[in-house]
Amino acid sequence: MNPIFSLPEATTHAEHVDHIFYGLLVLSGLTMLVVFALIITLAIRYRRGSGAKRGPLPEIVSREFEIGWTMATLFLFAFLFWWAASADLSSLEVPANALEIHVVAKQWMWKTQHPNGAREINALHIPVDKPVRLVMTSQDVIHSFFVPAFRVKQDVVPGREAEIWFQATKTGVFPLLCAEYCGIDHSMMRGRIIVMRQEDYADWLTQQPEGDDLAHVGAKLFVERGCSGCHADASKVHAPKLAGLYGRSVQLSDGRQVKADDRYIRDSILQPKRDITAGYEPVMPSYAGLLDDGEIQSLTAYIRSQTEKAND
Amino acid sequence: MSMQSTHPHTTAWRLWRRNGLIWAALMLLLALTLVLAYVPMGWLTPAAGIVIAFSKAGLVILLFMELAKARPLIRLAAMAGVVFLAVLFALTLADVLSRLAGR
Amino acid sequence: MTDALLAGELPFPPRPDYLRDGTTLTSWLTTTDHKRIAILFAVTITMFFFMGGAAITAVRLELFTPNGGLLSSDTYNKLFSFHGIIMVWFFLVPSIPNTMGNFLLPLMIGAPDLAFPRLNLFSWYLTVAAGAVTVYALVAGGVDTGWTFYTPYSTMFSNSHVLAAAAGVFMVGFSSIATGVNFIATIHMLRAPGMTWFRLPLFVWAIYATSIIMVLASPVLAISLLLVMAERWLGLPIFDPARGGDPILFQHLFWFYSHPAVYIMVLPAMGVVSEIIPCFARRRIFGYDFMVYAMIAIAGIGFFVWGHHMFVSGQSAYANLIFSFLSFIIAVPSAIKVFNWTASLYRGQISFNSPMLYALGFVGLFTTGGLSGLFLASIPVDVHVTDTYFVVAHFHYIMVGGSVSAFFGGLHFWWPKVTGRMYPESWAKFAAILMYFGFNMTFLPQFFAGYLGMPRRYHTYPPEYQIYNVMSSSGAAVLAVAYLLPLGYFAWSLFYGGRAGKNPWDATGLEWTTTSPPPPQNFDRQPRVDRGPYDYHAEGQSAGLDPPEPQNSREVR
Amino acid sequence: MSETTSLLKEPWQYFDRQREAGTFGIWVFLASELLFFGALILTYTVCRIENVAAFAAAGRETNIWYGTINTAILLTSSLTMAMASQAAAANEGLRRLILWCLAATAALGLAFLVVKGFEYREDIERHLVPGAHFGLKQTAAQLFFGLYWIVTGVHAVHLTIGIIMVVRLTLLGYLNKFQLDENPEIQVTGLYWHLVDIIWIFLYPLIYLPGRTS
Repeated sequence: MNPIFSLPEATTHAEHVDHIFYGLLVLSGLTMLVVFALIITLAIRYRRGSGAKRGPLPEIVSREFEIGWTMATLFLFAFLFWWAASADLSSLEVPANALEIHVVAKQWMWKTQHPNGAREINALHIPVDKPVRLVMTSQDVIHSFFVPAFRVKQDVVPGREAEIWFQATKTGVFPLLCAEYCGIDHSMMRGRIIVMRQEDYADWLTQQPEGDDLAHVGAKLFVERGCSGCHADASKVHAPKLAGLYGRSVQLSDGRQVKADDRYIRDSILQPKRDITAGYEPVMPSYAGLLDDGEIQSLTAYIRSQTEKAND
Repeated sequence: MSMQSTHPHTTAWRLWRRNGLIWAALMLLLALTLVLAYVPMGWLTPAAGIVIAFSKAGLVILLFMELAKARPLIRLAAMAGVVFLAVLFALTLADVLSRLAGR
Repeated sequence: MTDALLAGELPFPPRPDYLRDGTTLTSWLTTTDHKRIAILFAVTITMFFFMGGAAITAVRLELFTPNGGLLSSDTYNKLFSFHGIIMVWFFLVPSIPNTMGNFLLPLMIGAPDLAFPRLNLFSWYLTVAAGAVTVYALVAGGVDTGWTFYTPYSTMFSNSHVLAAAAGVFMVGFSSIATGVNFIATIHMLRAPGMTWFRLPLFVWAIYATSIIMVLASPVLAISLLLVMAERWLGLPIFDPARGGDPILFQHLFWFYSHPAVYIMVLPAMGVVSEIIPCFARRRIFGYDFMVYAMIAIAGIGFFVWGHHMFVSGQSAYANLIFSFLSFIIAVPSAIKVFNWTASLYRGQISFNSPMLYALGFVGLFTTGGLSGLFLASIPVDVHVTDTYFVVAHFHYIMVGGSVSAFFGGLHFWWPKVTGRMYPESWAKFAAILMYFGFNMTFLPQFFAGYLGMPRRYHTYPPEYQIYNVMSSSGAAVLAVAYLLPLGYFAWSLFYGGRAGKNPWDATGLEWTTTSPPPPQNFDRQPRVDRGPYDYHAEGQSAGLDPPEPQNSREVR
Repeated sequence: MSETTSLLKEPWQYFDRQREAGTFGIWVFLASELLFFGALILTYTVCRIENVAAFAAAGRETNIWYGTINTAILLTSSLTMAMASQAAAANEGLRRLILWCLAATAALGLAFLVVKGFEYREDIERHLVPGAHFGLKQTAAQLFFGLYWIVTGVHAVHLTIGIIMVVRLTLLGYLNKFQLDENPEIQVTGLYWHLVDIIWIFLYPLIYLPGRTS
């Protein structure tokens, strides 16, 4: 658990946040010092009946003073905005080689799943010095994935996917908390992020129970739920084939071009009539309510594995 | 204060003619918006419906509610509502549209 | 020649003042006199203030130890939700506008009453009815959604009395709109002859800016709660993610009201402080024009910044940047006001009566609260500290440190005018200082707990945050005592307080030119204004010790 | 000026000042009502942007004839209301004209509610009420109809309030308890009525016109 008085900086991003935080702290401290000192000295010096000089005021026209400190404050705040915004923008781009982990938030627990299928409850083992991308969704209400030591927080809204990434720089165990009020046991919805050296992480992964990975689960679902009836390569039904689909840009019937990524596949499963592939009839039934978010992630992993198999 | 300069009937007739014209314009716009709704013009169809709605609302506000010749203070009050509603629409849609585009 | 002789000992009292003009209960419950309605509001919000306070006392006791044990998690959630709802909508929003604003607005602009007196009484009845519905929600089992009613928890997953609480807040929204319309019409239409816009006291400007926000923001709150009620009660799915709804849309609608609402709470407090500081420093306010522009700017830009509550909610990065930039811009007018209050002390004759202590306390605490707002406006820091105790400390510094201190300052400043009695000054000073230190003890530790990552609304918390919670809870005990003291000596002063004359503080407002307590129609003759509001000394001079010229000086001399 | 002193109310000394305040007050209230319905229309807009296909499919299910007739009714009621308030403002003793126009406005308002009632009955029969046995297959269509019931319901409530105010004016005017000429209450009621009409003008294309082309 982190010591009482200081919070460890456990990710590359954490340092940026702390620089801005301490910068603002110094600036605010100075401003408060000035305001408090001014009030106290003026209050004492010009208390009722004191001997301080009180003749006509110096000819400083109050207008110049006002405009002066208004502009000063404006430029200072504009600089602060630029400083904070640049730190925010630089951390938006997800590095390509990020380790992708699927997180499902449920009333009062965190379920995490590694690419090879290893599943954990209220815990997440990750390698150090390697970017990790979390693809998160919620099954009921809004939760918030918050790791103080990583300076990372992201609301997990049901019905859509939230995505964050970070790169741990320190090994150790860091608390994971839920930061968005989500009901009775909101305060019990806590977990641990265990950052390990790369080799330890690899060993740990192999020892996990050989829960078949996402792609296998996806393959089974692909058949069970009847997707293969139309979309399997061998099927005679006139439906878009999925081999080599992932990552390709798809020509839609209303002329738009869309990249076939996770979100495109997810929306095509839940609302097939939204983006109809050119040259096909909008006959696919919607699976909203029939497939939960975990199953959709497995199907997406299966479709992606089809593309990787087709490429190599 | 209310000396009978004009005969009441002429005033009544003048009011009927003025408001009747505005009413006719409103009815025409209603018919137009109904017809345009069936003309497939892609995104132009809903846009036409909304533009005509704005024009009908404009007629009612400026002429029926006589905002056109109201005191500047009244016009300011009306504008305040419209301006802050526009702010609500603009910033909320800025988020919603960029969220949809950003996917 | 003290005023007491003039007002008190005349052979026959010329006419009963508004307090003694009809003392039956029905005369109070059917009054359209803005002064009486202000007192009705004062009694109502004081009751709600102590109800909300009781709820949070139990919460603070629970947080004394990491695992608590005093309250179950469900009770804890219902108590902090009740604290939020009551304090925001039934104490802070009506506190200064509906009590001091109601009482002083006609007096300060030289009017006999508000523009729509019956509408004024209607908004009091609406607040009482709304309060009854909200308290019913608590008594029947409480609401556990927090004061923010976030969907889909409030619409689909909470099985507490969300409908009753949302209905209560829905109704009090319309009371706010009615008050706003009333004040705006009064300030435009009923100013005394000679009272031009730039001769209005800053308190009237503050109430004007607040009323604009009340009128234009409250309807959107009413809609967001109406949609929650419709989804819960009639099953009409608006925010149901499975059926196309967008929970983030609710947050947009809610925060479009709730951020301007924090300016509804702090602007009147700024108005009160801008009246108290010139009076006790015997100095004209520094930069009157800029104070007015700053207030109007806060009211205007306040509608552009609500997205900074949603940086981590799933809002697009593009919208985050827009809202972050606008949030930094709105900090500028607040900074101007702090500089102007401080500059107003220069070359003054400052006396430290209790209203002045509250006002200076306000400037200090509001500065701290405002600066912590800068942290929340910058996205990377906000991502780390939002929804933690850092945010709780920020908004309590502005709402409790700012608005409640100024409310108590205003209460002490105008108490002689409202009741005609003086309160015991030494007790009042002690209470003011105790409140200042009790407040800091309570909320300063929360900044540290927040940065170290303690989330808000936690029934049990990791043990490493205990030291901060113990400090905060003990500070809360001191603060509670500081809030109870004024209740005591104000009640005492009603019966045993010395008689206050027309102008015990030698202030310059029009309200100090009529008797205290004022007659039912406020002024014997319609005052004619011939100078600006804070004429404590000649232009370009430092403060003087002799009583100042009131705004309708030519008539009085 | 003498006959307007009967209309002078409490804090005012001059009648035209009181009327100006009344008009200004109602316009400020109408600005808040604009925000009230504007937020509802924003909710509709965002939901429609996020579920374009479903809203088109659901829009096709609404009965466009009921909608068009209702719009025509409300526009006509705006005409009669404008006539009444302008005739009152003309202050030329057009008492019969004012009373007839007020009565016509109230009647048209009731007609709107009756037509709306038929439409609601038909919607219920066609299972257009969001819930378990909802008629259409797109799930997001339930969102359209959720908004449909709320928006038209809230508008109907505001219209009912308007009808009550107009009926009160008509009765008081007819029974001569109430001086009609230059009476600010007629103008205030008229402005409120026009707002209710403007809201419907915007609701019409949003509810009845989507999805008509495909």
